[in-house]
Amino acid sequence: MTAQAEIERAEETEAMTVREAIRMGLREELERDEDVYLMGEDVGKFGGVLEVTSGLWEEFGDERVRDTPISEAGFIGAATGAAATGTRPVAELMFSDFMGVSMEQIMNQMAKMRYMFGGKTEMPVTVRTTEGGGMGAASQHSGTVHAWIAHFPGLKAVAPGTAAAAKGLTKAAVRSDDPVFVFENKMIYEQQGEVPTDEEFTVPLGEAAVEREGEDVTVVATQRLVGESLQTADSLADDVSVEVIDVRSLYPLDTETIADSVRKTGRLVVADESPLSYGVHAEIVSRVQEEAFFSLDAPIQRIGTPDTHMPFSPPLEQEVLPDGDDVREAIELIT
Amino acid sequence: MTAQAEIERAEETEAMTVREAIRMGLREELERDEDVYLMGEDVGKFGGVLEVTSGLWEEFGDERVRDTPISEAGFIGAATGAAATGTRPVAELMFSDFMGVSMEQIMNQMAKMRYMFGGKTEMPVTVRTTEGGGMGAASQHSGTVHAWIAHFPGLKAVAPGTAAAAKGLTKAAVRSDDPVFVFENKMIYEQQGEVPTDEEFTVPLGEAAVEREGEDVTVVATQRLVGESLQTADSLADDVSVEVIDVRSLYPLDTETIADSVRKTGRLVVADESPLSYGVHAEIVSRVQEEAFFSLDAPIQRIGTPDTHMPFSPPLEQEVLPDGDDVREAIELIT
Amino acid sequence: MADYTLETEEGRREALRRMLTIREFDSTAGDYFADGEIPGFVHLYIGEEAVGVGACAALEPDDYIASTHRGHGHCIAKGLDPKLMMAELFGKQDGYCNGKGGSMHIADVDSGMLGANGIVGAGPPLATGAALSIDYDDREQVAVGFLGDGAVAQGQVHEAINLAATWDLPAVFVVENNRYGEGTPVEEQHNVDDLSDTAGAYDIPGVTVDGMDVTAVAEAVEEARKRARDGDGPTIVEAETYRYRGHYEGDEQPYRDEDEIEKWKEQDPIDRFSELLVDRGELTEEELKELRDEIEAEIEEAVEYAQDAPLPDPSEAYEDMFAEMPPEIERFASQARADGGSLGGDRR
Amino acid sequence: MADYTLETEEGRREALRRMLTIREFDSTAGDYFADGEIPGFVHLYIGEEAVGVGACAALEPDDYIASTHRGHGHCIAKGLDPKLMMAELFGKQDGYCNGKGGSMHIADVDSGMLGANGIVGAGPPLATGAALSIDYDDREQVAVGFLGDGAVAQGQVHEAINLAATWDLPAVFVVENNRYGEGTPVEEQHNVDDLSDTAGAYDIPGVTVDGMDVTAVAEAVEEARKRARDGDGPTIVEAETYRYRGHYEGDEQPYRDEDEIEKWKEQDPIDRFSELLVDRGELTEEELKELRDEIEAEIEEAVEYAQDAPLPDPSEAYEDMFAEMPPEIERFASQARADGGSLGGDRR
Ligand SMILES: Cc1ncc(C[n+]2csc(CCOP(=O)(O)OP(=O)(O)O)c2C)c(N)n1
Ligand SMILES: Cc1ncc(C[n+]2csc(CCOP(=O)(O)OP(=O)(O)O)c2C)c(N)n1
Ligand SMILES: [Mg+2]
Ligand SMILES: [Mg+2]
Repeated sequence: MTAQAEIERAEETEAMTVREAIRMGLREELERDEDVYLMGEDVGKFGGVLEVTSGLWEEFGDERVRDTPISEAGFIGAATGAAATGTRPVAELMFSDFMGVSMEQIMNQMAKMRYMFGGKTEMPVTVRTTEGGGMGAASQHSGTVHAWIAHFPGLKAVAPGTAAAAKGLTKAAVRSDDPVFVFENKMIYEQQGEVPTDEEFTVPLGEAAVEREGEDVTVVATQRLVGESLQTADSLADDVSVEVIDVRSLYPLDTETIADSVRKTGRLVVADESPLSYGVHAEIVSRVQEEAFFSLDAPIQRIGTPDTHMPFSPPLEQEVLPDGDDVREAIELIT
Repeated sequence: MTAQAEIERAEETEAMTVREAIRMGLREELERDEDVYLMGEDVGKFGGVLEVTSGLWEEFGDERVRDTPISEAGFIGAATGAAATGTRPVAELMFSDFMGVSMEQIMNQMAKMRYMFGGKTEMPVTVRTTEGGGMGAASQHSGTVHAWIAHFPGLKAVAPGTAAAAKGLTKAAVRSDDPVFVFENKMIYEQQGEVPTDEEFTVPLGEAAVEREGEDVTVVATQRLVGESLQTADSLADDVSVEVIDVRSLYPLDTETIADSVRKTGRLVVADESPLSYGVHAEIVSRVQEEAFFSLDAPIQRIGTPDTHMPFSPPLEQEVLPDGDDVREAIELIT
Repeated sequence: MADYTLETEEGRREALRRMLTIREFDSTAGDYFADGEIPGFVHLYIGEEAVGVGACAALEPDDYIASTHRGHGHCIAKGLDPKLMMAELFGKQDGYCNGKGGSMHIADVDSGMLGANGIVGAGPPLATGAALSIDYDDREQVAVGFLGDGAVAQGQVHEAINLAATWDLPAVFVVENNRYGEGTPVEEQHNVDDLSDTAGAYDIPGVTVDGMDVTAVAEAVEEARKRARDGDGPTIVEAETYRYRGHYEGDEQPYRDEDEIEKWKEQDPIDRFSELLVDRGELTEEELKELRDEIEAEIEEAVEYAQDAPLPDPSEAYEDMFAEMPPEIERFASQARADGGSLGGDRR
Repeated sequence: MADYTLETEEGRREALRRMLTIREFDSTAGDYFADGEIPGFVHLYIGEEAVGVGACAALEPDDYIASTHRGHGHCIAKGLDPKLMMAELFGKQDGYCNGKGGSMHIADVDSGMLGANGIVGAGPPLATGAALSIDYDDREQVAVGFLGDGAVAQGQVHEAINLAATWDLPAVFVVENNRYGEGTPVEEQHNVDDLSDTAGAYDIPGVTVDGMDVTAVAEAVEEARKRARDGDGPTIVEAETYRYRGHYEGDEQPYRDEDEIEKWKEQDPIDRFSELLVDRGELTEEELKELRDEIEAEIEEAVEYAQDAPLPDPSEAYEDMFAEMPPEIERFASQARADGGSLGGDRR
């Protein structure tokens, strides 16, 4: 289903930022289900370093919005153990770059317990984290590591590109009985969008959204690059008709929506901020060439970070950061 | 250069197992360079749980073959700090599944220091680790995680499929001033092969090897699947001419050797044990469709682990473990 | 009420029974591993029975435990069924994890057993997490994290204990100091004399007890449990013990000599406890012999059960990754289900 | 010979100079951050000068330090050049890292400065590693790992200290307890009273000193250094200190009040030390004023240098990933070099 349709179907919407949409989703889930609680470094009184959880501690108190020591392995491990024993933690990993500290609990416990135990446990844990360059935060606070989680069996990964998707995916993650990582790009927290206010609005895990219909070329994008691709598409409207898809869910991945689009357009650009080699793009390329090989009229183009870390200095950062211009160049190359 | 050529060029070779070849490589490097030392859990007196370092402690002593506490973050972090300060540690991470424990030092220090510091440090550290299913070791001791390292900027990754490559890549890794991960598949430690005995024999990082020439279809494989693909190729020889390439180096990846082959054969099967979604295969698929799009006669086929963990029970493990039969089926599908 | 407690005659006899069961189970598992009927790795608990049984004797049935790679003893101490355990070791469909887990991942969350664990030090964060659920829901349980001496060097253990201590969670950490982490002696892994000294880093009690004495372990864990339930946070209980067998079956043990093993065997926890019960007049040698025979038969039965149980159908490999199977896996699963008939054959 | 030591008049004046330099550097950096000339995050060391300077006063020039996200003070204490530091903060080609690192990653390995670090707790393993190199090569150095109070809760810190202690490596760990990890008070992060209590977990000395007293810090680190050089392994030195500014610039600090800050300022390390020198007759108020003016001018100059320095060419983004550029990156680099002329323009 297209994102448009979801929003049109919604009885009421409100304009808000991605940050507000996530916060709204979290607040609604905290209200809906007493088993749900938030935990993380400075998510409480401080309101979260990027202010996503701001106000929730005041509203829900110490038990349900918990500040942790600086112990990602400890609290993400605890969230894993807690999820196996009847509660539904939502952990904030302040920056996705800190994932390494807690990777063991993620890869060997959270991702594997259900399977190793022959299905003897549920694992309703959500991990929210921020990604991406663009704010001069340098190499250790600007990474995009979602390919790791999308690749690792037993984990689900979402990466919203719009405010509506941000709310809907956050809520779906919290309601899921599987571990879900929500990758929030830090540069779009202020991006505005219409968001359904319905408390039952969720975006199903595993469904992409056609954000803009087109005929000549498909752009499949994630996070910040969804908005930039939409702008690029608009700016090219006189010359080429661009379809833009927000992947939304990296795993499971909605192969059908993407392949259907390519069957129509015959051309594909994949835009995602992860480093290019072995990045998220490659999987989308592979599935499309598997599902729509004979529809492809040109090599699929990949737009991502060119295998460097995010450098500090603005001209360097701008150099390696993929953006709408890169998408434009790729479109021009194959149309 | 083809692997054949490398071996033919070698003045002398000796038949030995992959395990012996790695050990020989390590021994030669320990002898060659006093700055080189090994460290890891039970690599010394115990000889390594999979016996790769067996005998080296007796030969080189406590200082150069160091048993560590069970502290992967501590000793891989220490190896990182040591590499930045003038020595050349070779760390053994007993099973690649334990990578999560030390991922922070790998991703944020080892991989990034040179870049973040504007080139102000070298990082001559090697991490050897074992991967793969097939011995009933269950989900936490059978993983194939090399896609993570291949994807992460600033790290090099190799994954030998033959005894000669195992020796040559190990030595090249130790000699490199960059961090290199050597992914040893545990099921091929006993696999025999001819290995150059020359102490200066190395396999350059970033070069694939054509292990078998063919005309109709290319199989690009890694680790255990190199040998299995060669067997499959032989068994199909009457019907189809199969070229088999050992990727050897995941990053940098030798796109040219692979693309050249596909330009000739027009068909490609990629076989690697990593989980299929966002696995190593996808990058190879992507590069080939970028470099040889118009040479491709059929969709590229991927053979890997179907997005599960490695289950314990043999029939389950055999079910999900990719093998030569899977390669055969893929070849048959597209030829 | 606890499953069994060392405070009653009946409970003591049950404790003895469980210790004997562990020993019999594990030496039998060792035999079948040597025969090649059990795949993978097995780490035996023989010699350490007093620790698991003492600790679990201090627990209530719905308390949680998070175990280690050396988990069979914890399972039996916690009341898991040797039949289903053995079936799991044999990789059978009727095992605790339907054959997916094996020795290193036996689990039964409903019985409060949060899994053996192949990752050294991974249990304590899970125990802290279970304690968090308990605390969050105001339940009356505690969570026990078992770990080895080697695991004390793991960062996630430090984080887990610090978190539990800072939040006063109802957790207990039981360090099984069996003198070695694989082949490396405890002295080469840590600088402290007693591993319970690490408790000072969290300002929580740390005690070291004779881990070959089931009563000493039970008393220490009971006190720790009480403290945890009173809202005073975790305790570290170090139990000094010894494994008689290699690190895993097949270990040639170049790192220690027979003398050392023999010396520890003089402190055998089963001998000591059964002698105590005999001395006290609670048990006759006759009864002990009967008990041993009974258990031998029980384990033999477990082996038969395991041998007779069906292997899982290959298509089972695709189950249990998620609450619902995603399309990525479904395409393989449906293929395997379709192949079922042809490949299936005699699945035993 | 150390760069400077608190045992000579000249050395004490140098220490004072460095403390003043840190304060001036950081308050200036704060200003330019507020103005938007410095991008990213900056974490200022103001209030904590005695710790870095005291610690480095106890070191020899070729000793190593591994720093934190709050690293400017360590850099200046270790003798790095404020000009090149400021240029780095401004993202310029002439900065220590050619603009690639910024505030959180200033490094100068040749000066023994192993980098500020954006990851809490990541420095100690690097310090342990440097100590390993020292030990392996039988060199006469030590390696100091700085960490905050919050970092003590990190697993990798535990592993690093345990490893250094077990191997008796020449390392020193300096815990800067400034009472908060971001907005969370130390009491909510740990259960111990003094963070030096954690030393008990490694059976190494742990001392807590007045971190607002540069002499006290220097003495403790000197003793620790001596111990390390004698082959007796690491020491934990906890310095009780306080940051005057927010966690980072822009922090609104809902978690503490002005009173608390004012109370700590009464212990200001620069005032205390300069008063001591004045009282001792080593320094006149006049000279102090001159020193301040001199430093102010020096930092002003550093800013001018930074402002005038060129921004890096965009193609520099592709350098320094590896010893040699791999083809994966080369194709972007050559494109960028080709674009150079057109995009370059005035690169300031
Ligand atoms: C993180 C991690 N590192 C290493 C291993 C390999 N390993 C398995 S058991 C073991 C020794 C554990 O020693 P200890 O904690 O004392 O437990 P014991 O085996 O003595 O019961 C090691 C190193 C592992 N499983 N996980
Ligand atoms: C592993 C990790 N977790 C979280 C953060 C985010 N973070 C940056 S500084 C900081 C507080 C550190 O506190 P402390 O160690 O006391 O140092 P201080 O800032 O007080 O100097 C946090 C949580 C981080 N950089 N790294
Ligand atoms: Mg042990
Ligand atoms: Mg602090």
